[in-house]
Amino acid sequence: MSVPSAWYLVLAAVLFGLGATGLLIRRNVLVMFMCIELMLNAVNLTFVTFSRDLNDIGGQVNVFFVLVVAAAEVVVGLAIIVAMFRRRAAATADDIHILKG
Amino acid sequence: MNAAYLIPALPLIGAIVLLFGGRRLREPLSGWLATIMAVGSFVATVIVWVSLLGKQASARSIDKNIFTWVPVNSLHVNAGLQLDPLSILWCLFVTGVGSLITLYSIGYMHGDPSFSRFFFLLNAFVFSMIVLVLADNYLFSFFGWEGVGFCSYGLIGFWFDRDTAAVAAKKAFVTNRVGDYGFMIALFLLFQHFGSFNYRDVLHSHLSGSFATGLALMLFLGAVGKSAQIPLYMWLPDAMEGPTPVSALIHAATMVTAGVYLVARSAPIIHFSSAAQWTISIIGAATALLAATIACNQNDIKRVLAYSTVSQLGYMFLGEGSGDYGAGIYHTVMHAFFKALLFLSAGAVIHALHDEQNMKRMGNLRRYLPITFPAFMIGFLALAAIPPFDGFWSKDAILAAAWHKSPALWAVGVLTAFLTAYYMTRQVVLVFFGQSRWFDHAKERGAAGDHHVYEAGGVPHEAPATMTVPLVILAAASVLGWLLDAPFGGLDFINKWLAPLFPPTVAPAFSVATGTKWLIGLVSVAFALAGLASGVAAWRRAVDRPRLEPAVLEHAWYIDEGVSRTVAGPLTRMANTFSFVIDGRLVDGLVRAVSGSFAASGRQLRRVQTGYVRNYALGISAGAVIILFYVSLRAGS
Amino acid sequence: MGSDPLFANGLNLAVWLILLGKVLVIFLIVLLSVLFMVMYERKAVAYLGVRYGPNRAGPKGWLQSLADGTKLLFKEAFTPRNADKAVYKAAPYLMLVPIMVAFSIVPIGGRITIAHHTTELQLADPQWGILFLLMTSGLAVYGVILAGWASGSKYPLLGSVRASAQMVSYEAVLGLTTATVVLVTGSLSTSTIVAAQSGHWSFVHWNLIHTAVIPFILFSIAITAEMTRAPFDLVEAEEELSGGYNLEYSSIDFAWFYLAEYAALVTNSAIIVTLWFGGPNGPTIDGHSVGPLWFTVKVLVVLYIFVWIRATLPRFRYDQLMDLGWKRLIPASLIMLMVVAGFQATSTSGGNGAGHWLAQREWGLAAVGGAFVLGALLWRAIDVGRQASEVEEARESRLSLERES
Amino acid sequence: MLAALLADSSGQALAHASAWAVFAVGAAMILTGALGVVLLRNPVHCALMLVITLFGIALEFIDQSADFLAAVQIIVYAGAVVILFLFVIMFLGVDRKEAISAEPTRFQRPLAVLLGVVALVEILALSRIDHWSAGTPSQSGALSGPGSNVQKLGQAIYTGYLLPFEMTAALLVIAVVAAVVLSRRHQPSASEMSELDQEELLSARRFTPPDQGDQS
Repeated sequence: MSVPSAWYLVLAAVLFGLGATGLLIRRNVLVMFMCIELMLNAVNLTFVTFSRDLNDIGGQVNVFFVLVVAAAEVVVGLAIIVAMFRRRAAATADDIHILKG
Repeated sequence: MNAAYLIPALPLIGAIVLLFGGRRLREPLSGWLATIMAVGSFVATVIVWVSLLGKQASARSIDKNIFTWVPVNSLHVNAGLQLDPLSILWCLFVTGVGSLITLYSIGYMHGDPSFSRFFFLLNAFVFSMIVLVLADNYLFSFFGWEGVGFCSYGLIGFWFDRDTAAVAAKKAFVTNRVGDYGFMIALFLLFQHFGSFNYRDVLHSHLSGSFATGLALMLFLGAVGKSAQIPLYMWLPDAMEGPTPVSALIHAATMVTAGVYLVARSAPIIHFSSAAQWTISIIGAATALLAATIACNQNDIKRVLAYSTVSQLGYMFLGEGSGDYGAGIYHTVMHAFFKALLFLSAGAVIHALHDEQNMKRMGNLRRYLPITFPAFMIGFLALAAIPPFDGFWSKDAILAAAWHKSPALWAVGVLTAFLTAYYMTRQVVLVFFGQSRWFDHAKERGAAGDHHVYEAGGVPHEAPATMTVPLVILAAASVLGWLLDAPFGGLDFINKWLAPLFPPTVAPAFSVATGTKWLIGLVSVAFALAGLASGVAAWRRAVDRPRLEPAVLEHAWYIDEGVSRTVAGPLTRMANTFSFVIDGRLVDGLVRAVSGSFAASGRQLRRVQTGYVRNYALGISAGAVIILFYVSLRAGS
Repeated sequence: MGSDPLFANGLNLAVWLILLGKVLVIFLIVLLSVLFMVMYERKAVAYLGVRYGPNRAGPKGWLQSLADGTKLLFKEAFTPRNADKAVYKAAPYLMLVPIMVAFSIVPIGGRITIAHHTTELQLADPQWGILFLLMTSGLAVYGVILAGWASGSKYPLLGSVRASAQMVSYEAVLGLTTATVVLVTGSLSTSTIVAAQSGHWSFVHWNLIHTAVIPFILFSIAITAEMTRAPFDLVEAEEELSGGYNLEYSSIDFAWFYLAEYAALVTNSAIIVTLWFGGPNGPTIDGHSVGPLWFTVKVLVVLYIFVWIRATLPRFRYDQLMDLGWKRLIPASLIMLMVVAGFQATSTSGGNGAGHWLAQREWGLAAVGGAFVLGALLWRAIDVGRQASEVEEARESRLSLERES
Repeated sequence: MLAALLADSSGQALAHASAWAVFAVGAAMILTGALGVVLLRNPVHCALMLVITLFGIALEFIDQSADFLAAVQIIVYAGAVVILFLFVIMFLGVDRKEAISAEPTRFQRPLAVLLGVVALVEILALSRIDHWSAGTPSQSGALSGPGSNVQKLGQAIYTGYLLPFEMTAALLVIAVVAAVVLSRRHQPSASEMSELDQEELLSARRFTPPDQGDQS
């Protein structure tokens, strides 16, 4: 009837890999954030897939919580970026390397 | 018999109240509180003593357990009291003399800003001493022992803003520590051998000779420290930096007798070892002679008394080492009376002269101090062993025992008796007779201090009643105290009283022929009178007699300096070696090597910390990849 | 997929074809209703302003909008040089699509049978239908924000930020008031919501009554702001703020925005009808259920009210708009959500059970709602009076100052 | 073929095909979007590509009968999170293109790609080893069975997961407060002003016509 869960899992893995790679490659803080969202979504997809596979609502509940946490994270993250911008007009993560040892 | 609990409890309560509420109680009140507590403790002791008197001689030992202090596996150490003739006897004069001195202090410490602290320490001291004496085991006794040490430290350094006082306190403390190590090692030995500290268990077993020797010597080392015997006597003269009542209380009557008590208490151990007995008596005799020679040339009124204390303590150990514990204890009690009297009188003199302690700046005080002078005279006669005052009788008993042990020891004792009479005469003559020298010196010293009193035409004044009343009481005791153990008429109360503790198995009875006794007595009286006469002859007219005051004696045979040089010097060098070579090069080098390696590796690793978030993320994901790899390896197998 | 009997036998090609047909029908309905609506509004506004309105093209001018559309179509499609081409072109569609799609959850009423397949007059009836509404209203922001940004010009950008901020602000109110409906009917599905409002004396069972009117008012305000219609149309307040996010658009691209605006009006009216006015429910005529008729009538009434509001009320200032959204509407809708939830929890089911009359939902909510409205009126009255007196005092003090100097 | 499909009354084949079709479309959207996010240089384009991915995810959710989550996914992610991203991008004016060529650390990019690939391979290998899923079924309520997905999800959240649910509520409030605090400009309160400032302010107020001064 429906697509085997392996396909979803592979898809999610690829998405996760892309997100991780993007996080490491991109310099724009906002885009890095987006890449994190990609990774979160990949995890969400696996949650839903396992939820179906194991016939367990818990997986979907977890996705719900991930959504909430992601929203909170974005709100705070973006506020930090805005606050950062007040000090220096730069959006790349590399511009804030003054914390190095 | 529940009054027994009150003996330590009252001074403890007093100490606690004074510790926390002392500031609020202020001047006279805290002194009176301490006095009341001490007197209450004395009364309780008397009650216990009377009740003990009413019992059979063999039943005069009661145990009171307060609580189990150290309940460890098979070891149970109680905080318990043992009320037996020895401990009650000690308690009697500790609390009795202690009460008098506390009372005296109210007058003496008048106006001191730390008035309450002084009385806190006094009460705490009395409490510690009572614990030391009444404890039913060595460990609890050691607790009191250390408490006494602590209070002594606090009292000697009571005026800690004076350099000399602080140094003296430190010296006393450190010297006492050396002795305490002996005590502690003795404790370890006891625990290892008996598994118990209780007097009941320890004192009634048979010991092999060498173990007994070791144990006894270690205990004696503790006693040497506390009772200022050779080689640990140096702290006692310095301890005169404390207020005079402290000198009287601690360094004459009570604390220094703790060693005497410990040796007497441990008599059943010591009697297994004749080597230990010989050691004790020889050290006692040597200390007595040495201290007496030093005392001959001291100018500080209190230092003379301090050295005489050391000397008299030597007598006590001579008596105990010779096997006549009764004589030693008899002398301890008598000494408590007359030495406290002497110190308190000296305190009154110092008080009258506004803290002048140099005898060469005194003189002719008999006219101004109508109570102190006769009191001091009584103390002097007692110490100089002129019959019929206290000192003669007890010293005679000791000399008899020493004769029995060895005529050489007796000879030392007699020589010491001569010297004692000599230096005490010198002191009395310098202080109370001759010209008034205090006036000139007060002018010499100028406006510093409160010597303007003399310039205004004032004269030395007698102390207040709180100070003179104890003097009178102690003077009476010094005159009549010898009746406690007089060798005739069946008055030998102390001997009988202590008989259950020193059965013939422990202290074999010996008898000196009556004729010999008479001879010994006459010889010692002759020597004492000779000393007295020579003292008068030498010091009646002159104040300074350089030939009689060689520097070597004034500097106490240079022993202090010698010790400093030989012990402290090498020790300092060793410490320096440790500090600069071992610690500085080796230990610090190791530490620096470790820290340097971290710093170096940190300098290298710091490059990893680029500050670029993405670099860190790279590291994190690399870690994740490695972990995943490991997990898949494990899952695959 | 819901209760549509179409899927009773699973999916096959015929079903697919029917679905395709329904999609087309909905599309057409929306497009045609826009054509109608543009004229409806122009004429209504004109009559309200005692004018004639368009009256040339076609009979009584009813083809005017078609003519306008045709004219727009043939204008030059202008693209600014700084524009982000792809996004610039895509933005109008991003605006239009969500609104069109939103209509698919609206139940028009009744069911028809085509080739042995019976189906509801509703394109899709998912269990979470109402969420679809929130979804599409959330997505509509994209069109606005991207149109402004992609134009590569400052004024559209400012306009788009202004508009999107407004839309995002009012979405919360929309969600909260929708939640009261969901609370009362116990379902997210639009068809269930409609079914729950049916019964004898139909309008008593409308959610309008069940939720004590106030959530409806809040919802209407919110959705008006969401559509950036008057009196919240400062997104493209030409008179004051020099155009909106679609300033640089022309020709067909602009037409799509125009289309989207009116499509939104129609769709949202339909949704209001569905949520609050019982959808196609209504008296039967001659024993036949005539859902689509009642539905159309109700939608027309709601549309007229929108036009009426536009013709009557003055435009809000931006800070007033934000104040209203964040400080008034969101707290009010939260309170109403709790009130309704409280009544839902305490009242006996359906409102016709025993117990205290206040515990019956209708009466209780009516009392609460009435008190709420009265309180708001009183508050406003006090406010107005205070402001008036302040102005008076200020003038007096100024006068006295002048007199002194 | 058409006829065959029309004749298939049970519709199994078509349902199967449509499920696959939805999956394929979703997967294509996801991958396109993800690649777009990673590779496109304009942040706004990245955000739009992220939206495409999110829609793809929502499609996959629907394909697996997680209807509610699909809706929430769109509402929360597409409707709020990405809008927020766009907002910030536009507010801050950071929509210029990123200079990808400038890289401060040398091995960052190849290493990143390598790590991504290796991680992907490992995840797949690991999944393969455990035959894609391992675990005990139905810990917190069955997914199948009567009742809608929304109902079951609500049941689970408000019973077994009540505490985490409330904690997320608290988390959201904290996040909102944090965001407000972080992004607020500091405005000196009266107590922080110097007397001169206050004087200035007062005099400024005095000369403002009162009926135009306070209108908010």
